[in-house]
Amino acid sequence: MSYTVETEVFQGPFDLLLHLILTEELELYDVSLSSIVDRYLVELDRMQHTDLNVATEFLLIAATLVELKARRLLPDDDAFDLDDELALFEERDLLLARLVECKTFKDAASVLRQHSEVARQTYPRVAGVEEAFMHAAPDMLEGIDTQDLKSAFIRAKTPRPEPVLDLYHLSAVTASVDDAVRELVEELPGAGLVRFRDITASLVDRIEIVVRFLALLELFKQGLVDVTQARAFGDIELVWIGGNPEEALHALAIDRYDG
Amino acid sequence: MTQHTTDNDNSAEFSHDLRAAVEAVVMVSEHPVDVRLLAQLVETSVETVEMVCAGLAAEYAQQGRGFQLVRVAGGYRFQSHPDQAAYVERFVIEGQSSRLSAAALETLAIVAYKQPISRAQIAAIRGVSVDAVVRTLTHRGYIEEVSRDPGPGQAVMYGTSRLFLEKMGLDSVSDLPDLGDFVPDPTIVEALEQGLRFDASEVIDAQPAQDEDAPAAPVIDLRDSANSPSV
Amino acid sequence: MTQHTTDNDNSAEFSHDLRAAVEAVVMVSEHPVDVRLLAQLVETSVETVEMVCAGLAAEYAQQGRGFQLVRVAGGYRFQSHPDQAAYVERFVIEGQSSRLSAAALETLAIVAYKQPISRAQIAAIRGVSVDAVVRTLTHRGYIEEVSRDPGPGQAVMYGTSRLFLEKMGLDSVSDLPDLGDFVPDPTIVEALEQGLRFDASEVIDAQPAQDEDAPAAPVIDLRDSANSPSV
Repeated sequence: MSYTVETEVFQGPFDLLLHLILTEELELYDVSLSSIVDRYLVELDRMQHTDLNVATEFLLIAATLVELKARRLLPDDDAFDLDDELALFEERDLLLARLVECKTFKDAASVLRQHSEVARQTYPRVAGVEEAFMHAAPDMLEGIDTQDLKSAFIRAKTPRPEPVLDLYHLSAVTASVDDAVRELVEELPGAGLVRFRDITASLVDRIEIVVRFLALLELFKQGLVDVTQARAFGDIELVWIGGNPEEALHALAIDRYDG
Repeated sequence: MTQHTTDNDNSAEFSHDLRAAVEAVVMVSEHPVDVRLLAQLVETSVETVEMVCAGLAAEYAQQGRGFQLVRVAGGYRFQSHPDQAAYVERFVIEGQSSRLSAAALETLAIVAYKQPISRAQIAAIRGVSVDAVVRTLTHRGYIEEVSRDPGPGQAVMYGTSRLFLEKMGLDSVSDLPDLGDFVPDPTIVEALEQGLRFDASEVIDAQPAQDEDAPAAPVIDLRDSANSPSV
Repeated sequence: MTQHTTDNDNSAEFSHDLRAAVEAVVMVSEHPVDVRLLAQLVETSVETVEMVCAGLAAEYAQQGRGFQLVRVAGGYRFQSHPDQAAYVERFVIEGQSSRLSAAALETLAIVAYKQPISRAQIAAIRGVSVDAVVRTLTHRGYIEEVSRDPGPGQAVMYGTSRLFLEKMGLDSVSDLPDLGDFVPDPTIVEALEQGLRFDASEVIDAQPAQDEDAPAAPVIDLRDSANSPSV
């Protein structure tokens, strides 16, 4: 139950991290990643009886933190992989961006709190129209019969399941740009001039087409395909100019992040 | 009231009549009376209604009345004066809602500023599953389903309700301060940045190298744009 | 806050405070407030309350307000001034919706089939707060307070009114169409199980369930009791 976690001190991984960085470590330049990581892990350990969803979120952040910490502890190494290094930077920046966003809404919530506290001091008048005037009121039951009542009752009693599909777990949208790039790298070399229409003909969902388009843009940006469109809304034509697909794939190093 | 007037200039008596009509209508309404409806009923312009209501509100305040005339959710309503809360509290038992938790308020803030928004999007900002909080807020009528995401999955999109405005004493969501006002100031961002820094020197050194050596970085832009906070 | 009453004996400050307290309580009350209750709430004698109310009523009249403070059925209430009746009537005719919303119809149906039933129980079935809808139905005279729950809190129990029966052309509520053959079909049962899983997390946020829901559809009642609202 995620609720139990929320009633404990922290309402999420960002909340915890914000707390550790901002409230616990007030000295700006003394902030130690090391101690933040340690304390984060302690907190994580403390919340052992939480549901998997929540724990996963916390773990994801913990993993990133540990990686950052490990990187700091390791001596400078000539053999380090630049791509990994950059990926780590990205993770960190993303984490930072999300912390900033989290903080933003935390502060925005304080305004709502003020509003609601003020509003709680007042009570609206709800008495309504005096009986004397009710004769003039339109008959709201006009045209409603007992069968309508019965079906309204059944409707009210029929549970409305909330949609189970939660897009949160469906990071396929971001992840599959990667897949789409790979697919294109397999399909395009040697295929000559192809139309975008053709390489998306078999796709059902619009989102798949969008993802393919994003992948195409990516390849274009990398100089691996040449793209032309003769006129607005006309066919997009593409041709592979990237040479050896193996090398191209290697150079692409698409990132995956499912947060 | 006996005095009626046919004066068409803004004589005191003319507005006096209007005032009484506005008072009567607002008094018998269960909900805030929409200003346009109010104007229509008392046969005047929205501007005049606004003016009359502002005048009445000021009068009540000046006379130290135990009630107020306030503008909420696009309309006017009578409500008890906050100074009398202690007396009213003893009296009103039902309809008193319990305080919202911090989690609920933060979620409410996200919905208020980002509506329409899906649960998944709220969860992405909060970093935790928000199903329970969203259900509580829906249950209490603060947020409601406003649309469906046309994309795959047709996620339910939430927005704040009229009741939310009434409970917050807001006229409209746009009365909330600009979200930009809450973006943490540079010292805080710096503190956060500092907290996550893994090697200060490396940060600086690595930057230029990145451009010539590794064209890989820009690839990540795609992902960033999907995830970056649009504050 | 400078205006003082013309009452001579009581200290002006004291009665000023009382006036505002009385105004506030009467303003938010749905029904006339019994003088004894009013006296108790504002911590004074019945005589003083009567005096304060008479003073307020005179003030409103003298200021030409669109409302009055009147004594009705042993209590005080605000109501619109007769001179403004035309506007109020217009508001009743034009200012309110003339058709029952889907939410209101469902609520009415629940009251009809499950009476006597409390607001909390209706909310449990509908999954959202029903205060406003119940108020509307009460005002229209379709449902009414029929008893009080003997349990703690003494919740108001609602039932349908005589007017409702007349409008529906029924002799008694037992003439409503039978629900006996109402069995949820398999997909609903499946959805229900889903719902139960969802509800598990909500129990925390719920108040102790009232479990006297009718046994008509036992499967569904499980959900109801888990869902008890915090209105």
